[in-house]
Amino acid sequence: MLYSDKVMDHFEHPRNVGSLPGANAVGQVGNPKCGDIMKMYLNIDEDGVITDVKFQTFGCGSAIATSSMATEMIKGKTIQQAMELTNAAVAEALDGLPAYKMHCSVLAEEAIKAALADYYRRRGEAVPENLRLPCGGEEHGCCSCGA
Amino acid sequence: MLYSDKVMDHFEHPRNVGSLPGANAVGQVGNPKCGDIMKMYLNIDEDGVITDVKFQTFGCGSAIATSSMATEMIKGKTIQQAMELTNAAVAEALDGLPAYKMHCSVLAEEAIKAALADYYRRRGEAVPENLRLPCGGEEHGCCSCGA
Amino acid sequence: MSRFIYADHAGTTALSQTALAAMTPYFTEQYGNPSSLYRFGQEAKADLERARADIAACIGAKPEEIFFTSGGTEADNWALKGVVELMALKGKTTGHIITSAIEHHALLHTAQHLEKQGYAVTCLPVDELGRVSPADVEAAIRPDTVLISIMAANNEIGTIQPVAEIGAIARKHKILFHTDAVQAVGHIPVDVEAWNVDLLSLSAHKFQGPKGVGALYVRRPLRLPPLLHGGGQEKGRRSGTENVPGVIGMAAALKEAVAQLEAEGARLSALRDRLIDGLTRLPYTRLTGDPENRLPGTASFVFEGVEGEALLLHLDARGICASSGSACSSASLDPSHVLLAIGLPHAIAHGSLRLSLGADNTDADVNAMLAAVPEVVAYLRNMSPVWDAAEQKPTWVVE
Amino acid sequence: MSRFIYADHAGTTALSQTALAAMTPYFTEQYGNPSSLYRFGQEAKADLERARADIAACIGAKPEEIFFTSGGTEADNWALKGVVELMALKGKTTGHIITSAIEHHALLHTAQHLEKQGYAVTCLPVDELGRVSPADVEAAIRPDTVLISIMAANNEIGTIQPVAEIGAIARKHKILFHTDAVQAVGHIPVDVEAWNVDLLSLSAHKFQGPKGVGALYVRRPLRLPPLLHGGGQEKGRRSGTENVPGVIGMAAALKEAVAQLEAEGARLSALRDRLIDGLTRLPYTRLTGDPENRLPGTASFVFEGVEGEALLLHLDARGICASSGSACSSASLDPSHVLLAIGLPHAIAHGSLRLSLGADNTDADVNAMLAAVPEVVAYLRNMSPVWDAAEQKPTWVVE
Ligand SMILES: Cc1ncc(COP(=O)(O)O)c(C=O)c1O
Ligand SMILES: Cc1ncc(COP(=O)(O)O)c(C=O)c1O
Repeated sequence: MLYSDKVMDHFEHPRNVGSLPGANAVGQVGNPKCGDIMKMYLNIDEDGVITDVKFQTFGCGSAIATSSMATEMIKGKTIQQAMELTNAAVAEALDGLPAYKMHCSVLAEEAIKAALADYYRRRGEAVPENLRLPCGGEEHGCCSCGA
Repeated sequence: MLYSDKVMDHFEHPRNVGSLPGANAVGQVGNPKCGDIMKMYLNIDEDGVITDVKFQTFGCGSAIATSSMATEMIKGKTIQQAMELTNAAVAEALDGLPAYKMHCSVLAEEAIKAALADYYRRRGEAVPENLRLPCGGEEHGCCSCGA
Repeated sequence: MSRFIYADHAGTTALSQTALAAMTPYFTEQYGNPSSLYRFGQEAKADLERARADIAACIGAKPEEIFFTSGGTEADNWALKGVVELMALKGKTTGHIITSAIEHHALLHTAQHLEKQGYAVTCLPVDELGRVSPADVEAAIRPDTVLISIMAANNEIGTIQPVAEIGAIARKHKILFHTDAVQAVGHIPVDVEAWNVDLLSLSAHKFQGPKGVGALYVRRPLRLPPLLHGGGQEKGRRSGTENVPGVIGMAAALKEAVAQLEAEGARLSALRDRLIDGLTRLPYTRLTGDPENRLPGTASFVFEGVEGEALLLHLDARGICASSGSACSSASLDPSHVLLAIGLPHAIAHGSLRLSLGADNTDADVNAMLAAVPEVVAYLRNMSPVWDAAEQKPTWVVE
Repeated sequence: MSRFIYADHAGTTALSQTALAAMTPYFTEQYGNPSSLYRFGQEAKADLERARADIAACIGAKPEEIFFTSGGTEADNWALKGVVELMALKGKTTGHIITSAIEHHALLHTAQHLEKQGYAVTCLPVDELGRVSPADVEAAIRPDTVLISIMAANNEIGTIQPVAEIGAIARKHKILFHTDAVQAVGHIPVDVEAWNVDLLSLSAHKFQGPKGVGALYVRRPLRLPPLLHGGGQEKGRRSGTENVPGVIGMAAALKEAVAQLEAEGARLSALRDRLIDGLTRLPYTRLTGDPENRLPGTASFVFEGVEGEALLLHLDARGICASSGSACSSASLDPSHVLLAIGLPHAIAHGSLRLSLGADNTDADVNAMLAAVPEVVAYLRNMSPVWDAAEQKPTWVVE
């Protein structure tokens, strides 16, 4: 099969889909041109713990599955822990992705980072270096960087 | 099928096979290099009628079949009639031959002509012009002329 | 077949029972090599030639103009590379080929390969319905144009091209004309005379014949140099032990398809139009391809705010086999070159769906698809950050 | 099968029942396109990959080193043309290829085609048993040699070549090595590691697989440019909708052949040796090829004073299917290039016979052949003008 059972499970039954009206951290990455856009909504409490998370994704099966898995992996975690989530970890948690789909897991990692960057910005704090996206912005191009 | 039923009949049951010890006209054409050699033995009576004919052939299915058919076609005929036998007529009498096998029917025509030339030579007579073989001899090469 | 609805007949088809029955004896009984001398081989040869004649008759050709290949891809490759080599044999090592932007990759990638070797290639644009304009073809002709290659019908959007008009132009200018008729043969009437084609590709598995067998029609007396060298089969034009069962199966399938062409074409067109009618009612949804001149079985769409792969996978979960753009390119990241060529923005081109119908599809199948597709589209749109669920419209400004 | 004795297994074989049974579901049930996304297609893909792994295991290769083709001819063409293109991509537009005088036409005619395009080709001679000398191979290497291509076993005379030794030489000189193993695979042990080959051709119908399918082994990390361009199947190396039933049938047949290789090889060798022993007792008759290192099923002869086609047709009339030289060249006027290469004069080379045995042949078949062949040979010699019937010897002085 193209995708592992876990990918298919998260694709068919995505966890944490939707928007979070009161979110204090929102990030969107991707580009309609590339066919995938991911938006992450986080609620982060005073202790820096992610208490709630939702996502919206326009994209392929692995984009949806990685979004879903990533939300599960950061829910209840601290900012610090979420910051350290790598795309490889998301892909691994899904029992792997086809090589040419690995860029989607990058997108999930980046969507979280974009949301965390937003969190710092909203608070008027400096955005940590490791939250800077490779292509210098939220709307990075999948075709040039992601693949 | 590669060959017509008639070709197969003459190939499997060739008429007039063998040698004719008392023949007064013997001709051989072909070249072992080409994989076909035909030898015609004729008995020609005083009136110029071919009273008996035999052949020996080393060659493929159509070489054997055309030899056989050609002997049938000249038996009881006059020298004049035999001289006029064309390879096309032999092939036609066999219900045709594959294009790349037509050269074998040329060989049959030439074997008869070679035997008739021999007849004239044995009698010390001049060999008629139309009994001259294209390649100037009995042993013409199939590969260069026949095909 | 009750397990699921197969709506990817433009991708490949099941072998027809007729074709299977025709082929079966050639596997274990009539397995003789047609190039051998003994009767057992010559019988296979005779059957092969009968198949050749049957196939020729189905496209208005002479038997000696049909050369068997391993499929549409080989036929397309051979047509282009063969013409280029023919020219090279005449001393012309460069030249110009006219084709279209919406050809199958078997054609386009071959043309690109030739381009790298120094050939000039013009990829004509198409209009928003996917039509090549015969006037554009004529305007593109250069003194060194050696070949015009325009497909008969497109595999992604079903548009049927004005092949006969393009053929007439090619003939007028004495330029060879090839058409990739892989999607046309067995589905719409094909006539090499009426179309004025010199070369035509077909592939058996698109009309319920076996996979891995096809043919190239080569108008006499054109002598196309071989692409595959070897034992000299196919009159020296295409070497390799003949795939006798494959060819027999192809002929049986094609005869059957052509015999049923009119009735089945009408039946499929009606099903197709129900699909088109039903699905284009969805908001921000468009039909792709020509609404009039289109393949009977092919319904193709784009849904804004939906990504094609996700759509396919959800349809698959509901037992519907469909395709998004060309089957072959579904592993690629870029949206289909065909959808871009008809002027769709990338973002929208990503949301394509092709439902291609065939012999086994019924009214009930169409009903099921008319129920499933809108559900999945709505579901995906609702989880999309670029769709306004309340307003039922996309939030994006595309390109 | 009781109708006749089939002794042309080196020409082609019947599909084995195992292979047929393995293939059958893929025609009308599991007909999904492996390049499609839905489960039905992905299942076909998984089965295709299992077949690839099975085939790889049979020749000591890795699955990702196996690329499916339409047969041995395409594999041979691809190997040579692919290496030449690979070199061209590196800027080398000319070069040198070493091959042998007794290769199959799929190889030789491809080499000749490349020669016309400016490539240098050395056709190594063989000795009277049809063996290529590894020392000759080494001596022929030039600074611009890009490929050595020597067949594993000859299709006409059954001689098995010292492939491993030649492979070691190629490796030592860092030159790519291709072997046409079409007659070897499924018949003798084949191991791409032991043989040091970089490229290896095989064809399914030679080991009771289906016609029209084969494979090219390409050692990793060699990236051979494609011969057929298109939709990007086979990792972009060989486009065209995958012939799933064909590949499944090939894998099933090969697994079966390899499992039985030792036992069946011993059985066939014994039958073959009875044929050789019996027929070489005839006067002016010789075995062609190597008496030791030969394919288990192949017995090949020349009979002086007899022409091969006539011999075949008479055997056919007696229910024996045999071949004279290569099946493909039987419509040609020239005697086989292989028989000339082993030093036979034209006249004698015309009198060749190949009896190639397979699964269905029995002791009784051998008895029947041992009875029929001498009869036909005697009959034809007796009607020949170049045979002295009384003395039982040829009257000719050949060449
Ligand atoms: C228009 C068109 N041309 C060529 C091809 C290639 O045919 P095949 O995959 O049989 O080689 C296809 C289908 O894949 C097609 O739809
Ligand atoms: C040694 C050898 N190479 C190549 C081929 C070509 O294989 P195919 O006819 O399957 O293309 C054959 C058989 O015909 C062969 O015997």
